[in-house]
Amino acid sequence: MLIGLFNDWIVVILMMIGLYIVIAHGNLIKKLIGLTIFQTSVFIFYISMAKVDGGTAPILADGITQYSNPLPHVLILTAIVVGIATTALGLSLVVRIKETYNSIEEEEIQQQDNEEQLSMNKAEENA
Amino acid sequence: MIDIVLLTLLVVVAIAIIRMKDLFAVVMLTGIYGLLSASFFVAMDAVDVAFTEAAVGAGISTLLMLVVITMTGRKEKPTRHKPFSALFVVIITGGLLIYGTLDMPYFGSADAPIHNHTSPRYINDSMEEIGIPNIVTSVLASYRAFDTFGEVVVIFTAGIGVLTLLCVARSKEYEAEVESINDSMHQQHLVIRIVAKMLIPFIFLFALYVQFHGDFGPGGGFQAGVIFASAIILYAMLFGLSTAHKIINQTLIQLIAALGVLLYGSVGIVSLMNGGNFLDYNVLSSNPITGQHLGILLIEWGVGCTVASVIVVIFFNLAARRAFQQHKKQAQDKESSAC
Amino acid sequence: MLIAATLAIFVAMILAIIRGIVGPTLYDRILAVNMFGTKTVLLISLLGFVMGRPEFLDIAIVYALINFISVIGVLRYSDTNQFKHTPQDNESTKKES
Amino acid sequence: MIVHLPILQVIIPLMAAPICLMLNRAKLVWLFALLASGLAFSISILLLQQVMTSGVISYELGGWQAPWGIEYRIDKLNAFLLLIISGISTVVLVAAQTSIEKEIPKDKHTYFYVLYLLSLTGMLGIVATGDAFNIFVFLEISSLSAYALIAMGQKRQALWASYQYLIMGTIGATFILIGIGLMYQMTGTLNMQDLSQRLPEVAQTRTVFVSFAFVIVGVCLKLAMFPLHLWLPNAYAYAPSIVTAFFAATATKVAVYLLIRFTFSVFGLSFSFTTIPLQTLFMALGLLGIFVASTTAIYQSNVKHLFAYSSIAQIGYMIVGFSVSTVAGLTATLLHMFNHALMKGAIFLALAAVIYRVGNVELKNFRGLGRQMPLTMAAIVIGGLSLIGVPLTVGFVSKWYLLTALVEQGWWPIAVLILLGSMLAVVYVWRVIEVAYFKEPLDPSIKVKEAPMSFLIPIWTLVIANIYFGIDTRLSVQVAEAAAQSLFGVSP
Amino acid sequence: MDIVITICSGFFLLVGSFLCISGGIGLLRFPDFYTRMHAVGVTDTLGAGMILVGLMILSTDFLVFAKLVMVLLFTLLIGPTTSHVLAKAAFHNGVIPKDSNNLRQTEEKENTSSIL
Repeated sequence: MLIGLFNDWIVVILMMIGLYIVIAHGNLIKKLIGLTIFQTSVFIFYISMAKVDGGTAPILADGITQYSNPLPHVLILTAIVVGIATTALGLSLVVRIKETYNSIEEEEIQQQDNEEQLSMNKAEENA
Repeated sequence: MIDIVLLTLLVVVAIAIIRMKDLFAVVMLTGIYGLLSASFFVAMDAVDVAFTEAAVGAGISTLLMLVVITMTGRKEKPTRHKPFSALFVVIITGGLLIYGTLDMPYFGSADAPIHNHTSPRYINDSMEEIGIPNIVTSVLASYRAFDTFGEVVVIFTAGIGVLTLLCVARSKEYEAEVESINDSMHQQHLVIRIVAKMLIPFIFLFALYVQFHGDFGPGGGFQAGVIFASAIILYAMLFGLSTAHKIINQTLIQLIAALGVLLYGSVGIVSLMNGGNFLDYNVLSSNPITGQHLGILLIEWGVGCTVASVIVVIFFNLAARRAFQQHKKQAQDKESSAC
Repeated sequence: MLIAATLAIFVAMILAIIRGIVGPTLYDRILAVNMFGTKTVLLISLLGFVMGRPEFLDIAIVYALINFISVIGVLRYSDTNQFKHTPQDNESTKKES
Repeated sequence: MIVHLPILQVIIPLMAAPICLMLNRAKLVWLFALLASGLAFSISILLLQQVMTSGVISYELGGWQAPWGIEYRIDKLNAFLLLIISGISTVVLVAAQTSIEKEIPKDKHTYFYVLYLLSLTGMLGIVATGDAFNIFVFLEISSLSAYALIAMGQKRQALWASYQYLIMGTIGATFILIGIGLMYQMTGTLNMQDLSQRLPEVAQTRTVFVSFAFVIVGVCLKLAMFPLHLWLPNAYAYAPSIVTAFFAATATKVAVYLLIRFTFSVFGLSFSFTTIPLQTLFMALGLLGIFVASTTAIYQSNVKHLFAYSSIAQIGYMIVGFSVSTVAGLTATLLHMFNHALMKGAIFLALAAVIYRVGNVELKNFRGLGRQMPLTMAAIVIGGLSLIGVPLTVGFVSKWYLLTALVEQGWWPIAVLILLGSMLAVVYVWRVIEVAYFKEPLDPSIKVKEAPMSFLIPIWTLVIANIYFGIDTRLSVQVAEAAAQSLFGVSP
Repeated sequence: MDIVITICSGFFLLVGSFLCISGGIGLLRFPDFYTRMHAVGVTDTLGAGMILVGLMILSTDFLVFAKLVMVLLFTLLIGPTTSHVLAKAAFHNGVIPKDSNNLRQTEEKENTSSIL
């Protein structure tokens, strides 16, 4: 069991590291990097379930009978594209956030928003 | 054996990424992470995936993050609140997953359900039904062609999204200034410019090879698109953004991206017209195998066009935004010094 | 022999990772990543032979190219002020590592 | 061509998006997008008719048989959802051109329509497909375009809201991906019909249990169900108003659809509700959601925020109906999806009109609007009454069905709680009405004109539909009931 | 014939592996950036070249051979270029090479600190 599931456990650890970075870190770029790690480890999970002992890459050739499962590879090709698309969009959002808030730390942005809200409320009270 | 070593290295790198506060180092390590996972994919027989992950995970996304870091700053500030709640969520999720793995088929066992239900048909019959040796390509481009269409649309969406977020209206005066910055750049990097001049044609050739060889070996439209785009990015980095813009302007790339999606879709519509279902290549030609070949060739072109142009769009817009910011800063500095 | 070479590459990779983590300067990290990239190219080529299907060397070529492009990218975008190396910077990175 | 309707439903808006990008004339693009959306709407009507008369339609993409290729599978539930989404999209799009003129810079109008169409495509694709992985792909299309659309909002908070949504949405999607992977590992198939047949064999394994948990949590993140709702209010409040109207009326419905599809069709009733205490959990979360969100809504000073929280509360009602897990309960949920789309569509479009004329939707600026924009404010009032559940509006119909479903099961206390929740709705709707009708404007010299026709037509289309379906309930109830019955029929 | 091929490739692979490991150790142990670059330079060109040549000898297919030649050419072209560029960029941005003077100083410091 240890050998049979060892890969899966390590993959779970990797996923959790990614998720931890996303949730616990306040820096927006670090969050995106955490997201990338999270997604990449899901890819690793898919790919490792496609492996067959003694199989080779699913490209047909003479004299080979055992191939690994091609379907997860296809799914992950799609998922990688989705991943880069999300990262690119996230990065451009970060650039814009930096321009308007002049910060990429979650706490500072939240603080600025709160202050703005407060000052607005105050203005309302004065009126 | 190899996979266990690689996975352990991945964990080490990931933990280092958590600990680092210098974002630049983090991005470098992310690059290493991408390379490692790609090596892992090779060890797991997923050559197509490794191809893509190497180009995307280690190459393009690292590059994009780097450009962004130069705009946003390098240091991560320490968080003040204690991350216990995050730790709690992570431990619950992780525990649940570990619990779930207990009933999984063991790693590599050939009698697992996934190797016995749908995949035997792909492996055994794809040669007769599609007629190309790379099973991944035949599943990707024919059996599950609609997923791939979705993938193309995803990347197209991302391109449009980045455009809406970052697109800057250019003024003439600013353009001239950027050009002068670029010129000063050129003097510095003589060696790489010459080497890159030698390499770029090869990279284009290689991209074409990957595009057409995808039926027989690892590769295909997506990978070719990324390689093609990276050659253009290399050119833009060394010879200046405005020089690159002269050859490939924004409207043109947008047009190519849209055309790629349309090409893919119209293959499907043509097969509708010919009496088949959407994306049924059998009806594209009198001989089903020829039809499949034709269909796969066309949609791979569609994928390649869209991916290449969208990645170029993303990079160009990020880089242009950076140049724009620098320009604005300089203008401000000038103003303040004049005062 | 192939296995031995693979192992040697692994050792070199581990050493490069350590250098990448330890730093201390940014250029050390770039150097480590660059070396790691070359080692990956070699690893992929070797793995092809070890697993008995050496026809997938396209991946190795891509790695070599991508490696080059990312190093160029690093250098092209390290011309801003924040990438200037200062002694203080050196110490702070040392502390973190 | 009739056979190809299921794919044309998705492919028409999809292909229209790149063509729009090439047209690049804002007005032309708008007309073209409207045309594509309208076509999708008419196709969805045809599809619904076809499904109601002749049962499930299966369409094999690429001509490959189901578990090997991707299948589009339209049953009554899908057809119902397709109708809601494409209908609302078309109606909202009518007002889009006028509204974005004020809110989005001129050079980005084309991109706006392209993203809008892509978002529509994504939602239609999620609903129409019968393949689990295809859901993930289209989910990402709709989410990516949603992030970009939300970030187009005028205020800088829009960017921050969009970023938060991106993080939460991607975590949700990745969770769904993990869940699908685990399912695939245990069964070897991705087709949902096939999954539902092969899952019972392995239903007792821990892996399937975990895959269920991941899919549900992922969907609930997208759904903004109560404890996972934090991204929603800001995303809705700061997005361009047209986008808010479109998403508030459709996006959560799609997520509810996914929840129903996975629990009822894929995992099966017996697994979802007897093996796992999902029923109690969802009931509790749904009720909590209703109360917490409604109470928060009362304290909002921004009307968009107010109605965004109200949306979370309405999701609570849907979840409660869902967790009753009887035909009546599910009918109530489906009806409420339809009705909520009508009323929230109308309300947010009316708010878009207010933004067009006034500039923002702070509650204090609503003073006197009741007289200055009578038609727009009337629409908000009718929508609000519908939220409360006053007779003769659609809100009453779905609440009525929900209450009867609860009473049928003998769950009196919960029925009482639902009524109490509606009282909270009275409070927050009253706040808006009070300010708009019974307070004098702050600055009487500023004259606010009634909204232009391009707003009033779509708003009042929705309002009239709201009242029509509140009186003549046959059509909507018939479809919803048939869909609910078929869900219980296929999975004993 | 077979044995000659095996021995030849074995030799090249062995030398290559040795160079790779020694380069890795150099990367870790050398005192400053510029010396480390030397270590990497050795592995990136000669080490990689040796291993690739060893593989070329093993390869039976022409396409594989050609691809290996491509990889070799690329590494030989790219390795020195990146080294040059890196050194230049590092120098421009203020990484100071340790000369014998400050090398000795730091060593002394390290020694004293280790004694203490």
